[in-house]
Amino acid sequence: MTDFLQQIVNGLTIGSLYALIAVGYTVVYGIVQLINFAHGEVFMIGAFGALATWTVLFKGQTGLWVLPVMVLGAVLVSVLTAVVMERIAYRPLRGAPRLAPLITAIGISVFLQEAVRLFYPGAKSKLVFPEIDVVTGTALSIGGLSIQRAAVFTVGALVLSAALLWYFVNRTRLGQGMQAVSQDPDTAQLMGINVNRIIVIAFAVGAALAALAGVAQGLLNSNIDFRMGFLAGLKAFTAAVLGGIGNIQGAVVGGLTLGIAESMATQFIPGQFGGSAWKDVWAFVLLILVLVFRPQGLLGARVVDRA
Amino acid sequence: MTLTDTPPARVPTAVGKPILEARGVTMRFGGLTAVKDVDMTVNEGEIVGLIGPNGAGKTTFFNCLTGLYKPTEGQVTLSGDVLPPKPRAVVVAGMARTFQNIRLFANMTALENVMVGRYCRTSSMALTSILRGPKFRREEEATRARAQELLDFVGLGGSTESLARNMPYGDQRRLEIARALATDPKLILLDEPTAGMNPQETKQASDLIFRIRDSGLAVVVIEHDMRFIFNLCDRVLCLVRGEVLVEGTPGEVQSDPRVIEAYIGGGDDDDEDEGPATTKETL
Amino acid sequence: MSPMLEVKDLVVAYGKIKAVKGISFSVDEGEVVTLIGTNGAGKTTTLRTISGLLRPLSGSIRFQGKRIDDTPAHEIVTLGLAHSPEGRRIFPRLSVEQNLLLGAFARRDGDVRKDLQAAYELFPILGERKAQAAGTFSGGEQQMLAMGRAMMSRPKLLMLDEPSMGLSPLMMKTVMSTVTTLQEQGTTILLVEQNAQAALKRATKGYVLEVGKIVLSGSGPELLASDDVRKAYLGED
Amino acid sequence: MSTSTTDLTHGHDDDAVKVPLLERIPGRGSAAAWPLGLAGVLILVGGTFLSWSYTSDVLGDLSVDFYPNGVQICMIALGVAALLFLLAHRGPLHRFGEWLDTAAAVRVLGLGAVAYMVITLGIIAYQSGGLVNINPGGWISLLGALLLAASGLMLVSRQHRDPLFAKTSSWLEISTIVVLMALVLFGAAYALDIGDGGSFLLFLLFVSAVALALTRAGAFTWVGLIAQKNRPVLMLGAFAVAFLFPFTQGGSDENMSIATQVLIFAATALGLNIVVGLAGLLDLGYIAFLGAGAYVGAVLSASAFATIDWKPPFIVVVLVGALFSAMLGLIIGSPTLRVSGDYLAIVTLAFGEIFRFTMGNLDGSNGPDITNGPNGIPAIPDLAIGSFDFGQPHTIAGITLGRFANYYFLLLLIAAIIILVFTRLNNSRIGRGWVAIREDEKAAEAMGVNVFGLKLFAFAGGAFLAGMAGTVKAHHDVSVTPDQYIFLESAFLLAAIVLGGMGTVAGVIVGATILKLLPEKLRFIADYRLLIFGLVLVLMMRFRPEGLIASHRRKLEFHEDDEELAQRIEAVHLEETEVKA
Amino acid sequence: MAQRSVMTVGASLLVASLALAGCGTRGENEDTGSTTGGDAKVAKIGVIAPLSGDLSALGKGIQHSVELAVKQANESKAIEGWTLEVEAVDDEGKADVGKNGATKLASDDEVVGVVGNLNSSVSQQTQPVFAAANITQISPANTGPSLTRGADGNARPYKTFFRTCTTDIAQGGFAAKFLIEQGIKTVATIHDKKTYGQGLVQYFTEAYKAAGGTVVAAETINPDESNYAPVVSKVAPSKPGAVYYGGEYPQAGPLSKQMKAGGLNVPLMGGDGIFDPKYIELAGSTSNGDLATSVGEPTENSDAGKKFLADYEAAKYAEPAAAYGGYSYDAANAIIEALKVSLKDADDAKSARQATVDAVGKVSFDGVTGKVSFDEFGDTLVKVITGYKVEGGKWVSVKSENVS
Repeated sequence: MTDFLQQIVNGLTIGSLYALIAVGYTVVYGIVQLINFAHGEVFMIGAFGALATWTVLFKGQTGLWVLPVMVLGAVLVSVLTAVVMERIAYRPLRGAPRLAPLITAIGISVFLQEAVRLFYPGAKSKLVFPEIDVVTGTALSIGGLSIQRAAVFTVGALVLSAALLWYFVNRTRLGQGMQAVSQDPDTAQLMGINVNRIIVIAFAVGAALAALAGVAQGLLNSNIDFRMGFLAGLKAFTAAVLGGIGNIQGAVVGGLTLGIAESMATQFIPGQFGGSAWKDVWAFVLLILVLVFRPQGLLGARVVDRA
Repeated sequence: MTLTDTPPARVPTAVGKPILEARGVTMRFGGLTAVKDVDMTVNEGEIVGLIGPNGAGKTTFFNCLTGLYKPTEGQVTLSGDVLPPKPRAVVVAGMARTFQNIRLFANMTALENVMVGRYCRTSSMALTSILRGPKFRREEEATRARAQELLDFVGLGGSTESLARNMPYGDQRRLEIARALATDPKLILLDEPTAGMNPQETKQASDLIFRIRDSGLAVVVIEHDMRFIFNLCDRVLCLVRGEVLVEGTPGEVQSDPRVIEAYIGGGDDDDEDEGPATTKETL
Repeated sequence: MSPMLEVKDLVVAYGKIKAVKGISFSVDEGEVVTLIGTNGAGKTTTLRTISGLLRPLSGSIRFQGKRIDDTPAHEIVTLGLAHSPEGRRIFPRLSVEQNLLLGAFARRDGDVRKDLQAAYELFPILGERKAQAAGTFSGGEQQMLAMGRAMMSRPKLLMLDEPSMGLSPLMMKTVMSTVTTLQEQGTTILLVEQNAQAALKRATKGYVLEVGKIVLSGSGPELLASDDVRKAYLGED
Repeated sequence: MSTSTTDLTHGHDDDAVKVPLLERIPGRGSAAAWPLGLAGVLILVGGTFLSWSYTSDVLGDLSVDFYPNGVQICMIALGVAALLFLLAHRGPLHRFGEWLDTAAAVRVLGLGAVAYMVITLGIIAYQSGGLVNINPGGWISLLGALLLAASGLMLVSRQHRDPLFAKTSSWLEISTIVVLMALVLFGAAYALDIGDGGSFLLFLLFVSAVALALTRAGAFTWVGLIAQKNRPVLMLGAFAVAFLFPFTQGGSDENMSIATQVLIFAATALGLNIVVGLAGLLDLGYIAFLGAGAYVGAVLSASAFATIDWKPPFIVVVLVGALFSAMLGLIIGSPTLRVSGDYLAIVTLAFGEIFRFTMGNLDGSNGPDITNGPNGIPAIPDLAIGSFDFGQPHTIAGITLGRFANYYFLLLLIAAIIILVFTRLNNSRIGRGWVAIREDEKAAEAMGVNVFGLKLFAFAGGAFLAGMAGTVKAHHDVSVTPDQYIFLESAFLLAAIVLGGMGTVAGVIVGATILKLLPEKLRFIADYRLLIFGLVLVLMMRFRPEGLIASHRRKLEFHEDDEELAQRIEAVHLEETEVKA
Repeated sequence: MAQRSVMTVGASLLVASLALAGCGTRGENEDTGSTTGGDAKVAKIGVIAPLSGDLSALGKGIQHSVELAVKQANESKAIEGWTLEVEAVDDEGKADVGKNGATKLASDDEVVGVVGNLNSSVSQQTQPVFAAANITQISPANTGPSLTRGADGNARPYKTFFRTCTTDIAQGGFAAKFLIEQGIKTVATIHDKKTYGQGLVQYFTEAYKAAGGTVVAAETINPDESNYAPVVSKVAPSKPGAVYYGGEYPQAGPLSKQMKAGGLNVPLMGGDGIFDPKYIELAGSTSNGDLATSVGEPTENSDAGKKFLADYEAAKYAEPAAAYGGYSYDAANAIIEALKVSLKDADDAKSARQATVDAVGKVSFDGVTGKVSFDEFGDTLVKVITGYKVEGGKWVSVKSENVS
């Protein structure tokens, strides 16, 4: 039972990371029907942004007060990357065949990884992420369960962002505009909504959450590297599809589901095909099964096919 | 079946046995009933018109016929066989269609477009295509010849190698018909064949439809242009709010007050209330 | 006085296919002008071009003297030109109130609440169900919402595209009488309708479109009495 | 030059943007332009006979007077090409000039020459420590290049006829093809022989300047047309060139090793092109099918590490590998082909990862022992078909052909099979079905095209061909390990198609060659290779999404709104049909 | 007419210049930079390692160490009448690129021996290329036993392949004994599913069980990830006395940290792949007590080792010698030793290749990492393994032992 609960905790932690990244996929997809393959790289860049902020401003400091500034740095860098990417690479391709933006996304993804590897000092190998008081250090032990402090941060970050996002989307003018654009971009324009601006905002919101995830991963794993975006991005996309792409709640549910499924697969699939060696395989099998049997995802509504 | 260039005839040919029979077709989306209990019969050598104001459920009904939707209730039979709810199977069974908004393969030539129509009546598969045996050559030759014949039939014999997207609007409409004819249908469904055409082109279109009918096919036409449809059809169904309002000869339908009401519209001052207000049509 | 909306030699094309082939018409302040015609005549294309969703190939559009054929759609709304599109196009997963507030998206003033109340007065059914998701509404209710939403931008000119499409006669009456109400309240209206009679009855001016061209124009009653209109719609020879 | 004001009516799609800029050039259309160009050529060529560099170890050796080396000879060739175009513009060759936009060609050549000289001098200055090390010859040639460029900018295109409608005798056409083929062979052999990256880069610049000049002049329109007309000659020529290539290597395996890898890569990319280019399905896990074939080849080989005891003859292995791959294609395809484009891309990506993880896991501890896990299956013996051992060098016509040359011929055969399958399927009922699906899936379905079946066939067929190539790859590579089948490899395959041109054979071969050859030759940018790769993908999608050598149809698909292009392509098509008839 | 005359002038100028070109003289290979005089023959030692990409730090260390050895040999005129040169080729850590590089080296007639590769999976493909050309290949880093011993462990597949590092068998065996001696009888193993890591764990497990220990859990991680919490949670309940990790420091460091954060407070032990200062940096302060094995005496302990490090420092290479510097230096010197024999009577480098292979098999000298000599499989005879422990943020050697 402890094993089970422990793996739930682990799953929720990883799942929260996936969920934070998945929101970015889902928000952008919801509005422009574009799979921003390079979103995993935005997440990676967020982590490096946080590290750079720390290195430049606070090297050697471990106080908790440093963390918000690091997060801010991460968010700035990520948002800037995402917005520039949208402006330069994606916007000119609107209306082009689907293949074009997808290949562009792969190109951006490779480019960003390499740019960080080549131009961030020391990024050719893993970099140590700073330890911050309170959120890193010895795990908390609650009833036989060991809970990493950074895990609390991660889950907390997800809860907080989900709440803020909910407020933003449902209670603010821009959020309403965003919903309108995702449901019917043409009509949204007739309401006086600047669709281009909304798209930029969608990219920015996704990037901000990805940056937060980047910081969380840095704290959790105590290191970051330029390749961390690929697998995380792929998993987060899986999570977004699991939950129903285009649906923000879906991204959260999908992320948590995937995280828990993975840690459960590590512990509870018996025999040769279990264990951590196969957990990624099971995660992807899950993706394929969902796409085949419930393409709209767990929370998505079936889109009526207009002939 | 061959299509020949017989001169257009206004007189309906002898009506044969029923080809298409729709019985009690009902289509609901969620709580909304788009099509309610529609019956329609089309006989050999007949041109049937389907009219109705925007949003009357014509397109939904059409989609039920062509296998895009599976009707919630009722069934459609073609020559006695129940149509499977798969567009491709419907074509194979012998019913071809055109589209309201032209859906040609824009970057293919006219000839290639029509050759695609032959797809379901030809059979060379991978190995034959790679090895290029005599069977492949024969079939390819026949496909090409048939496609050319159909282009000639619709009057596009001179534009064989033009890209579909470069053709004038009227030609695109005719090309779409040629492509549909290439599937060797018993019945052809034309979805607003004259939308966006000028009167001269419209005239040419009705001539073409007569010639198709004269070659032995049954034709169903959805249209808004009343002059066109009343000139063309042997029988007209008027669909309003998902139900058949009137069915009869053009003359009967044209003079039916309910049709006038539905089209020119009973103004709000007319207190005449008809039709259940529960049937609604949404997007 | 120059007309409120002036369309001159407008040509609009989808790729090679011209949907609107050089039409000119004008709408004066306080008028109800209607465009009628069959499917594919180019009515909807015209409205979409005026509101900036499509770009014309040539020709000009002036609204209150200012050329707007190059202005982006979201800015045109702020000039006081609202467009209630064909097929209602309400935001189905948003509530009624959210839909209405989106109508006022471009406005910066604080009177939005007041207009919201006005919309609920105009369409009481909306007020009764303001928290309901709009997608669950019936066609007629959706149409009311669409019109209410368009009015939320406080337009000087309201363009209505097929407001009676697919509605029951009862609903149709309600909708059409709303048009009259709006006109009485001082909104200029450009109405596209297939229900020619209902439209022409209210119109101060009407244009009949056929295959992208204006073939007939005149005052509402004139057109209503015209044999040509009857012919156009019922093919009577 | 009375027509100078109306000369730009000839519609290249992007001319419209460039016209105003060009017309603002001072002295445009002046009579001095032409003699200026001639002078430029003379100075340029003259400069090449003088020493360019003080030190002798930069870019080969540029320090000797009256003895141009490779880098300088390219410059001479560039000058001669410019001279020919100038003479065609006005002078003895004007008969050809009537068909060509000679001014544009001179412009491109002039600007190319300037770029060439600037880069060359830059390299000399950089590598030998300062501008002082540039000898007068270099400056003279640069001056010549500048004059030539100025002349090109000042020259105004004359009204010329569309080369599309040039009627030429067949001996001219065939000899053009032969000469072109010979140039390709010679150029490839020469390029591969260039040792240092700088010279290679300059050679590339030279080739692209000439190619661009010919394109601009409109000569390639004509070449394309005669290629259509003399298709058999062209195919024969291409294969002759490919076949002769090993004989130019003087028995050395150095370049043959690269060449075989280019072939494996190109063959696989051609298989993928059936899926992506013809059927329009995006497959991001295609490398897995190559891997499946390779693993079958390895497991059924005589390697001591092979886990299965059945050792059938190689031809059987090829079939088993191909069928196994195709079966995987069916398994992954049949449930997922119903999902829409983007989703399919992700599913295939996931499948590729599943394949890699699985191959790494089937090692006896995390699954049945089939693949040896991460260690892979090494020590796969060389192929021997009959008495022909692929591991041993053979001597043909006095030229020794090494191990890689042997595999090269085998791979050439496989590539030929794949090309045959590709082109024949493309021009058949099935190919038409694929185009229809790409154009409008719903309409295709409504016209009776078996959409799902055709997609599945493309998927499985592509996998079949990749599996076939994979079995050879296993023997060629000697070992098979999971880390060769990562996502990036799939991305590279896709990039080969995207760069080269979707839906064409030549395009994919060009793309594959670029992607495999450039990194080998430009090792000094090795660390920046992926960075550049990413950037190129983005730029290509932005500016030329249809690729370098695109099929007409693909070009149109990526330029839905370009009516002029559509007209032009129709004209080309009509001319081609007429020529063929 | 004016055009015509310009043409004539141009043509005559062209002809004239071509004529002049014929008279030009281009010197035959002016060896201006050579210090050893014009008549020295050249033999090359190749380096094939990842010089770009994420493994380039290790690859560059290999390259520079070989360069150092060659420079010293040239300075001391180790081989009379011959100049040695280094030809470095990048394999990017990829098999197919490595094969191209190997072919390139093999086609160069002056290359007699090669140091490399870093990755076993690349060596698998370069071995046959060098074997076919009779070029000696000495790997400073390939620890997979099958490279020298074949599938069955007793048949040498390629006579030209040697290595200066020991195999996984030796390290795994030493580690097993080491842990038992410390009184740790239960262990969990984790590896990264790569050739090196899996091999290490496999041979460790065999030796550990033979020595009476119990492996209570065997897990793997995905090296592309950096969150190992699920694995740690799965391993923790089995209460192992230590975790034996097969893999490299980029994963091992975070794993150690996450283990301890996750309540699994036991030492992590690994092979030479984790014996790197960066490991301690990544594992943080909780890494005290973690263990590693590495091959040879601690470099800084032996005089040769100290000298090597000092020389390397003095040569001011851009990158540090890194983990495999010492082995590479020894490998290069092994080739140089062999060349002393094989080049003595050779006319050109190519003809000395076979003799070099034979001679390498017989070399014996004191190198940086201990005595350098090879057994009949091409494995190094000296199998000194040293155990290290993290103490106060540093690797400290605990004991060395010859395990052969």
